[in-house]
Parts: sequence; structure tokens; C-alpha cells
Amino acid sequence: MDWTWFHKFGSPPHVYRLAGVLTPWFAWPAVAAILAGLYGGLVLAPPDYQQGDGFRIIYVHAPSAWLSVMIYATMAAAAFVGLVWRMKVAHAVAASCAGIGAWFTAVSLVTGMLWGKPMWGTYWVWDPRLTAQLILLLLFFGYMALRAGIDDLGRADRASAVLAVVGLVNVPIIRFSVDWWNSIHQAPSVMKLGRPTMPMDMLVPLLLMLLGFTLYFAAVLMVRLRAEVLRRERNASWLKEAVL
Amino acid sequence: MSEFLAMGGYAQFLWPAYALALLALVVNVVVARRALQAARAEVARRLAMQDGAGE
Amino acid sequence: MNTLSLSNWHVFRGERQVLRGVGFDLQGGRCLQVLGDNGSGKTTLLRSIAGLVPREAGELRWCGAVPADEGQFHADLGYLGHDPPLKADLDARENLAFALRVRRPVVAGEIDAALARVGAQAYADRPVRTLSAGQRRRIAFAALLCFRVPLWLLDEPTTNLDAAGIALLRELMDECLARGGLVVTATHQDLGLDPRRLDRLALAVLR
Amino acid sequence: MNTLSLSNWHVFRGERQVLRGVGFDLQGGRCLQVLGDNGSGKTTLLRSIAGLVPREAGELRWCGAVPADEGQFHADLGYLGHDPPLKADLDARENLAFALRVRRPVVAGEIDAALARVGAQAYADRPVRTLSAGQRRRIAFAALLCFRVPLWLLDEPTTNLDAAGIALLRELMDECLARGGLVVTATHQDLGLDPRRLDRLALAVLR
Amino acid sequence: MTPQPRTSALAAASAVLQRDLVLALRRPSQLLQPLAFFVVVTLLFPLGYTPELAKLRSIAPGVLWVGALLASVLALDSLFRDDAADGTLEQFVLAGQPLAALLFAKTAAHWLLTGLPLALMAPVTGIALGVPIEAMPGILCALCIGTVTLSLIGAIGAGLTLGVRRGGVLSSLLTLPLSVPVLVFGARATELAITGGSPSGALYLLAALMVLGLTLAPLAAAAAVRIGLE
Amino acid sequence: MTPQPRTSALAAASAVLQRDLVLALRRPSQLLQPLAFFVVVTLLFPLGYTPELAKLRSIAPGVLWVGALLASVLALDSLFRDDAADGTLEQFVLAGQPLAALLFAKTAAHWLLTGLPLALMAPVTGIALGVPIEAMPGILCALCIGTVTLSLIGAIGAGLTLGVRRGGVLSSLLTLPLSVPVLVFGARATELAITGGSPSGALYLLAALMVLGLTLAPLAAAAAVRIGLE
Ligand code: HEM
Ligand SMILES: Nc1ncnc2c1ncn2[C@@H]1O[C@H](COP(=O)(O)OP(=O)(O)OP(=O)(O)O)[C@@H](O)[C@H]1O
Ligand SMILES: Nc1ncnc2c1ncn2[C@@H]1O[C@H](COP(=O)(O)OP(=O)(O)OP(=O)(O)O)[C@@H](O)[C@H]1O
Ligand SMILES: [Mg+2]
Ligand SMILES: [Mg+2]
Repeated sequence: MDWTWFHKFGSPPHVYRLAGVLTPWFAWPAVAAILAGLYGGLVLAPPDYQQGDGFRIIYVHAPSAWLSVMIYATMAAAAFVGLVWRMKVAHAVAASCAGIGAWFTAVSLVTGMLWGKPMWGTYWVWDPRLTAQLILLLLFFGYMALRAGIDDLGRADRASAVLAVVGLVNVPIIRFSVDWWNSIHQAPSVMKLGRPTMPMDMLVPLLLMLLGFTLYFAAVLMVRLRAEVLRRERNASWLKEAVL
Repeated sequence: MSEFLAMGGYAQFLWPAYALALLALVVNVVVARRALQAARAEVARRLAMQDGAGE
Repeated sequence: MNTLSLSNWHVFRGERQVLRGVGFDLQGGRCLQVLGDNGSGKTTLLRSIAGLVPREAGELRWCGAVPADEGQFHADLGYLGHDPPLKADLDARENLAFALRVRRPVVAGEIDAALARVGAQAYADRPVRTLSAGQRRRIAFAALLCFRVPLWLLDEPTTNLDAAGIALLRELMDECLARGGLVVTATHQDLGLDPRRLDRLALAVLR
Repeated sequence: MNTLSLSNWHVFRGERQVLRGVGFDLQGGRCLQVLGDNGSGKTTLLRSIAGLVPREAGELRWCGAVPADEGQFHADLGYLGHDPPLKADLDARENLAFALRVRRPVVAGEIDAALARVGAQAYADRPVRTLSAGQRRRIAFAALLCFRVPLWLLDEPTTNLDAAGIALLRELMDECLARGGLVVTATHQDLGLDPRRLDRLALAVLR
Repeated sequence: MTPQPRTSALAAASAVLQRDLVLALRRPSQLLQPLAFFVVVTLLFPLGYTPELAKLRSIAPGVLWVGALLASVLALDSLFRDDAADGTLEQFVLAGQPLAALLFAKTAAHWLLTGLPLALMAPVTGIALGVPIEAMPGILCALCIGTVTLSLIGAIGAGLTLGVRRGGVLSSLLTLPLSVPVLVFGARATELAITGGSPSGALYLLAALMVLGLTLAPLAAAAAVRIGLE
Repeated sequence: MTPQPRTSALAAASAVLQRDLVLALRRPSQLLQPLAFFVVVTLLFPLGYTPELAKLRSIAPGVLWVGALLASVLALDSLFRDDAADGTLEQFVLAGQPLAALLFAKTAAHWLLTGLPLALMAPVTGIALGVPIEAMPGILCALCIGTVTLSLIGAIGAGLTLGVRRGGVLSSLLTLPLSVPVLVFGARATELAITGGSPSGALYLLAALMVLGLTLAPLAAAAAVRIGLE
């Protein structure tokens, strides 16, 4: 097996350049998909027969919820790679993820709450899914707080990587336990959209938004990654070309 | 148009949700670009310092 | 024979490079005195040899080979930093017993022998909290003796010691060297060791 | 003129008598070097003068009188113990500023002047956590300078200092004495002070 | 060697207060920590008990006050420890200033960094536990007053723990029982606020405890610290 | 200089365990604090809630578990701190023994000194909350198993926050969310035990969590401590 690609991937100059090249390829499709999804979701899609126009919150809520989970997985995977193979670039990826992840977790929570008020009559219920999402936000906060608490970048990288990996093992367990927790009490059972399948003109915008948000994350990640890589390179010769 | 904005009575929930999502999208882009610019400036400063010291 | 050699050693603390391309070869029976101004990286060097501070680059050879198992290398070294690693609530004997038992089984009498060697019998059964700074140092030396390791890393070992204490330290180091051991020590004070057994490594503050 | 005199000083640590009937008279402009083996009570003496350890008996006179107000005596003394009293998360400048402001208003520029005096400008704005042991010591001396107190109590001040640092310490002490100040110091190392300005007090381990 | 102009005790105390705040706020993320901490503690109760808001409401007083107690115990443990370990506390004793004033400043900083954020967070945690909005002013008030007393009691305990031998057992046996009245009156005030009663009686008692604490605790803490430092 | 006979990791770990127990017994205050905290927390709820045992019984699982969780978080704060401050932890790293084993021994000592007493205390607090005697075995079992996992998770948090100021709050912030599964299953088992159901399903899940913790947590804690010591 040829491992050169792996080393190449781990080399900061290469990653810096690659991320720079990739950014527009993620960014523009993301813009297109999000705009199309918005138009489809807000204008073309018909009102829901139960929820009227209120259901349109789904087009921001579901993508951000999906993104939050995806970002955590990305972060933890990168942290694991960084920890095991001592790859600085992987730590840089993990560090870049946390902030974005916390934002989108918060967005999914707040949009969910805004949706919950008209649907359930209250902003907050202790539903398993909501609770799990709140815990995810706390995990992101914990990760960021730990990072901010340690001055030395290398130490911060590795300490927070341990936390992310532990969280990776635990997140599914938390999810499962929280589901189980509420299954024993009477469930609020309002979380369903009330219909097995979604009509195409509702579904397509949602898929477009999911795609758009994912690409958007990739684009922002690339930019942040470049910044992180620069921050981590102390006195490498390639920096001169890179900055100019 | 105003009908569209009213969103069938859900405007007070729907638009804040969209506004927040938009805010998140914009803020993350801005933060990322700022970070990149700052990192570049820092590298440039260090390189200038090294050059200065090397002479 | 025991040998320790470092080559091309680079260590960073935070963003700051502290050691750049340091290296040395030390034979058994010899002492390496690390010299340098305050902040030149003596502590950093000792800690990075022990593996307490990660190095950016560099190779360490112990008895001619890169230690395959870090644990085995650790089992061969005794590190004494700026502060004596003692539990304030335990007395000297207990401190030594626990420190030793983590490494190997205790042989009857050896702890008392070591305490006697450093002249600490008189206060061996008082909680370390109630000892003076120099008395604590002596107990830390007793622990080091008990370890019976071939490689000593001593960071400013003369701190807090009176004249008799420094003479004792010199004797202990001499004995260690005579047994074929190696000592790497950072100290600003001259220890009065036999110059034929002494190597010197000078560090400078970088940048 | 500032004078410090102790008479019939008895101090216990726990059940143990450490100082028995110690006394001295120290004139302004003179340095008292407290000598004694490890455990003879040097630290205890300095701390009990400062009032950090209570005494069983004994009288202290400062400028000829028993200080009516302990606070006023404290305001006149600077104590430097085994470890430099610095906050690891603050940088040198902040450490000095806060230490000073607890005592008196800060005058513009004095902190930087003191840091320059001890040669610590280069690392004055790094968190103390990232400094080496000797660098921390220097910052502690800068704080002492800033206090501008007539009485210095220095417990093993040479610890961790390189040769330049010890020379600096000697100069600082000389200046303090020249200003009419008093220094009481416990040290095992000879400081090279002018012997005409030096008094000596030898302590022995009791019992 | 001219005699030094000494600052007033007030100026010295404010320097200490400022120093502690600077130390704590050095990293902005620390501002968020108490917030996240109370959210976590509040989260535990629905998970351990029931998700029904109607039932949660009835334990809300307990939840809020347990959170307050825990936060102050957790943070107080280290109130003087760091300063004692690095010698700063010694320098306080030697500063020529009333030690009680300096320690009071430290306690005040502690309250500003834990007690106050906790009280300010109460509306949020309250809503999550189904507490009606009208109850908030009373709850906020009770928490503000109560946490001051908790901090003060904790300061005595933290001082006593410095000299382990002497104060060891005492400190925990002393501080927790001392804080029980605060918890009882605090929970009572909170409960009354939630159920629509008038919490003012309980609030007066809380305030009385606080005044008692303000007058006695700094002196006791100073005595404890002096002993602990020996 | 003959090569030294190294002890097995087991013997080394048992030395560490013994040392920690000896140390703790020299400082009884550290033993009492979590226990006292637990008792105060569990007794606080009847005060604010209701004196009716029937109603109290329904909140007992939540109260017991939240109390246990918070008490163990409180005690974990200091798990590695003292050893790190006096250099003992460094000597552990340099002992030539697997660090995970030594840290596991420390965690075990911690559990023996807080988790176990807490579990043994539960019958007393349980009775105060109106829990029937028959439920006690199940509750005791659940608390014993659950607190082991809590200690293990806490060890990771304590290791990660070694070099961090005000680490106590941060480490609780890191560990509490991770402890949610223990809380959920523990409270569930307790509830079943109280209502007369069979808690074994929940107990199995708790045990599974414990096994997972036993295998992974010492490794993670060792990695964390190594990083924290640098
Ligand atoms: C604070 C409140 C809420 C939170 C934290 C929340 C959280 C989540 C999460 C975590 C997901 C899963 C995303 C994924 O796994 O990919 C999700 C998806 C979704 N949520 Fe919410 N939600 C909230 C409120 C609501 C409300 C009120 C509704 C509608 C009545 C709703 C409808 C949906 C739908 C339709 C999806 C996408 C379909 C699916 O993945 O099953 N959510 N939300
Ligand atoms: N954690 C850290 N972060 C950044 N820089 C550090 C850190 N620790 C030490 N340094 C810096 O590294 C350099 C070497 O420190 P080190 O403690 O090794 O010096 P030293 O030679 O032992 O000095 P001394 O004689 O004062 O003990 C110093 O300039 C110090 O400021
Ligand atoms: N808290 C205490 N309880 C009981 N005895 C104590 C206590 N502290 C110190 N001692 C004893 O008092 C004596 C004097 O201690 P002190 O620290 O003053 O010595 P020292 O002269 O400073 O020694 P060194 O040169 O080692 O610093 C010692 O014998 C010590 O064991
Ligand atoms: Mg050093
Ligand atoms: Mg001394």
C-alpha cells in the first residue's frame, strides 16, 4: 500500500494550498443550493395540511440539526487521527470544527424552540431529542472551554482531542439513554410530522438545503483550516510563498 | 408580498428562525475570513521580523 | 556499559523554541553538567530527556539503542526536579516506601539505610509537612538512592542544601558514577566533582 | 535611623522548640546573615520576625519601639520566602502592579524601572507560568524593589539564580543598605557583601 | 528611605477585587462557564426525575438552591488555595492592610463570578423547569441574597481548610450546617414565589443572615487564614 | 548497577491504592465533605417540596442520583490536583509502569472513599425520602455500579483540567454531560426498585456502562494526565 498520499495529506503546505483551491468549489455550489432550497421551501412548497406555513421552519431547522451532528462526528474523527498519528493538520481540522458546530447546534435548538411554540404551545419540553441536542451543545461548549483554558496550542490540541474522542464514544450512548429515559414516561409524541411521506415539492427543497448546508460547512471549514494551519506553523519556509 | 411575509400567521416564529439561520451562516463566514486574515498578518509580521533579524 | 546520547534535539515550550539542535554523548561513570543562564533551557532539557516535555525532533539512545519501551527507560532513570516529590502528610519512611513500591518490591532495611545515608534518621518519622526545605531535599535524595537506577537527572540539586548537604550530594554522585552510573545535572554552583569525570554542556538563551 | 532588635526570642513549631532565646541588634545600613545547618530554624526566624509564625516569647523593636500597630511594621518590611509569590496566570507587570496596589498607589513608570533593574524586560509581558525558575526569582526581586521598604527579609535568595543573578542580588542588597535599609537573609552561599556591613547570626539545630 | 504612603484599606481591597476579576476573566470563555454549569445542573433533574413541567415546577426551589450550593462549594474550595500555594496570601498578611478587608474582597470577587451569574441565570433555568415568569423577581432576589451568605460562609471554610490539621474536619462540618439555614429560607422564599405567596418574610430572614455573615465572616476568615498559613 | 526487578503493574497499582487510602484517612475532612454534601442535598428536597412521604417517594430516585452525581463531581475535582502539585504524578509517569494502571488505582481509591460511602449512605437518606426497605438492595446495587462509572468518567475530566485554572468548574462541565447515561439508567433502576418492579434490566445497562468505562477511562485518563503535566 502506498502511504505517500497520507503523508502528503498531513503536510501543512499541501493542505493549505489544497484548502485554498477547494474553497470556491464548495462555496459556490453551497450558495446555489441554499438559494434554490430557500426559494423552493418558502415559495414553491405548498403549506402543510396540518401546520400551514409554520412547517417551513424545517428548511432551516433540519439542515442545522443535521449539520450539528455531522460536525461533531467530523471533529471527533479528526481529533482521533490527530491523537493517534500525531498529525497536526488533523488537530487543526478538529479545532476549526468546534465553533461552527456550536453555532449550528444552537441554531437547531432555537429554531426548534421557535417551531415548538406554535406546534406544542410551549418553547421547551423535555423531549429526548431536544435534550440530546442540548447535551450536544454542552459538549461543544465543554470542548471549546477546555481549549480556551489551555495556553499551549499543542497541549490544547491533544487534551481537547481526548475529550472529543471520549465524547464520540459517549454521544451514541447519551442518545440511546435519553431516548430510553423518556420512553418510560409518557412521551410528548408531538415530534412526528404526522405523515409518513413528504410530497416531492416539500422534500426536494429540504434535500437542497441539506446539501447546501453541508457544502457551506465544507467551505467554511476550509477557510478556518487555512487559518489554523498558518497559526500552527512556526517558522516553516513555505510560509513566505503562502502569505504572498 | 405581505401575504408572503405573514406566512399564514406564523411570521413571528418563522422569520426569526430564518434570521437566526442566516445570521449563523454569515457570522461563520465572517469569523473564518477574519481568522485567516489575522493569521496571514501574523505570519507576515513574523517573516518581516525574521528578515530584519537576519540582516 | 550504560551510555546516553542525544542528537539533534529540538524542543518548544508553547510557541517558543527553547532547545535547538542540542546533542551529547555521555558514557557510564561520567557526569554531564548542563550550564547556562536563567532561562536557557536546562530544566527543559532534563524534562524532555525524561519524556515529561515532548520534543519536536531528536533522537535519544540509551545503552546504544532507541528505547523500544518508554517504561523500561523510565525504570532506569531517576528525575529530581525543582521541588522534592513528597507527600506532605506522610512521613519520610512512608514516602519512600510508596515511591519505591510503585517501581519494585521493597527489600527489608533498605529504606532505613538510605535515610541514614543522607542523615535523615532524626526526622524520618515526622510528616514531611513539618520539615525544613533542606530536610525535604535530603529525603528526596534518599528516594533516589533507593531507586538504584543507573541514570540520574538532577535539576539544581544543591537548592536549599547547607554545606554538609552539598558535600553529601557530591559523595552520592561520586558513588553513582563509580558504580558506572550517569548523572545529568543542571546547576549554577560548582559541585567540586572530579574534573576527569565531568562533561560540560553549555546552553544559551535562544533569540 | 532604622534599627531592628530582637531579644529572647522563643519559637515553637508544633511541639518542637526551634528557636531558644535568640536575639540580635541590627543597625540601619547593615545586613544580618543568618547561618545554620538545614533545619536549624533560619526560615522559622525570618517568618516569626514577619509575624507569619507566632512566637512563644520574645520582644521585637523596630526603630527603637515595639510596633504598636502590626500593620505599620508590615508596611515597612518586604519578605521573600522559598517560592516567589507570583500569580502564574498574570504577567510580570500585572503581578507587580497588583502586589504594589495592595500596599500603596502606583507611580507611573516605577514598575518598568524595577523590571529593567533586574533585567526582566524581555519577558515582562509573558504569563509567569511560562517563565523559568530563575526568571521568576528576578521578578520577585523587582516586586521587592518596588515596595521601597527599609527592611528586607530574604530566605535563601540565591536559589535558582545564575552567576549574573547573584551579582545582581548583591548589588540590590548593597543599594538597599546604602539607602540605610536593613537586610536579614538566610543563605548557605556566600554573597560577597562588604564584610564591614555584615553581621552574622549562627543558629544550631536544637536537641 | 522615606516612609511610604499607605493606601486605604478600601483601595487595597479594590485592588484585590480587581486582580481576582482579571484573573478569572483572562479568558472570555470563563464568563460562559457558570452559565453552562447551571444549565448542566438543571438538566440533571428532568433526566433523573421526570420531564413533566408541572411536576418539575414543584422541585424547582430545590434544584435552584442545590445548584447554588454546589457552585459555591465547588468554586470556594479553591478560593484561597491558589493564593496560599503561590505565596500571595502571605503577601496579603504582610501588606500592612487589614487582612479581613482583603479577604472580603476575594469573597466578593468570588460572588460576582459565581453567585451573581447563578442568580441571573435563574430565569432561564426557571423557565426550563416550568416556573411562572411572575415568580422570577422573588427568586432572583432570594438567590442574590442567599448566595452572598453562601460565599461568606464558604470563605470561612476555605480559610479553615488551609491549615489542614486543625481545620480539616471542622471546615466541612462547619460550613455545610451553617449553610443549611440559607438553603431552608432560600428554598422557602422560592417556593412561595412560585406558588404565588409573598416571599418577603423568608427574604427578610435571608437578608438577616446575610448581614450577620457580612459582619462576622471576614473576621473569622482572616483568623482562619492566619492560623492556616503558619 | 544490576537491572532492577520491576514489580508488576498490579503490585504497583495496589501500592498506589494503599497510599491514597492512607492519605485520605489522615485527612478525614476529605472523606466527610462529599458525604455531607450528599446528605444536605438529599435532605434539602423534602424541605422545599413537601413533607408527604408518598410524594417524596416519587422524587427519591432523581434526588438520590443527582445527589450522587454532584457529590462525586465535587470530590473528583481534587483527584489528581494534589499529586500534580507536589510532583508525585510526575513520578508516576516516570515509574516505568503503565500510567493507566496507576491512575486506575487512584480512581479506585476515590471510589472507595466517596462512591461506596455514598451508596452505603443511601438507605439512610432513602428512608428520609420514604423509600420502602425492600427497595434498598436494588438501590444500593445501582448506586454502587453507577458511582464506579461516575468516578471513571470524572477521572478523565480531572486529568484533562490538570493545568487549567478554576479547573473544578470546567471539569464538572466536561463530565456532567458525559454522565447523563449513568443518571438515566440509575434513576430508572431506582425507580423500578421503589415501585416494586424488577430493576435488573436497568442494572445490566449500568453494568455495561461500567465495563465500558473500566476498559476505556483509564487509558483516556492516562493520556489526559500526560498532556496535563507537560
Ligand atoms: C428545541 C427544539 C428542537 C430541537 C432541539 C430539535 C432537534 C432536532 C434534531 C437533533 C433533529 C435531527 C437531525 C438529524 O439527526 O439529522 C431534528 C430534525 C427534525 N426536527 Fe427537530 N428539534 C426541535 C423541535 C422541532 C419541532 C417543534 C418540530 C416540528 C414539529 C421538529 C421537526 C423536525 C423535523 C421534521 C426534522 C427532520 C426530519 C428528521 O430528521 O427526522 N423539530 N430536530
Ligand atoms: N510553558 C512555557 N511556555 C513558554 N515558554 C516557556 C515555558 N516554560 C519555560 N519557557 C521558557 O523556556 C526557557 C527555558 O526555560 P527553563 O525552565 O528550561 O530554563 P532553565 O535553564 O531551567 O532556567 P533556570 O536557571 O531559571 O531554572 C525560558 O526562557 C522560559 O521562559
Ligand atoms: N510545621 C512544623 N511542625 C513541626 N516542626 C517544624 C515545622 N516546620 C519546621 N519544623 C522544624 O523546625 C526546624 C526549623 O525549620 P526551618 O524551616 O526554620 O529550618 P531552616 O533553617 O530554614 O532549614 P533549611 O536550611 O533546610 O531551609 C526544623 O527542624 C523543622 O523540622
Ligand atoms: Mg530550571
Ligand atoms: Mg529554610
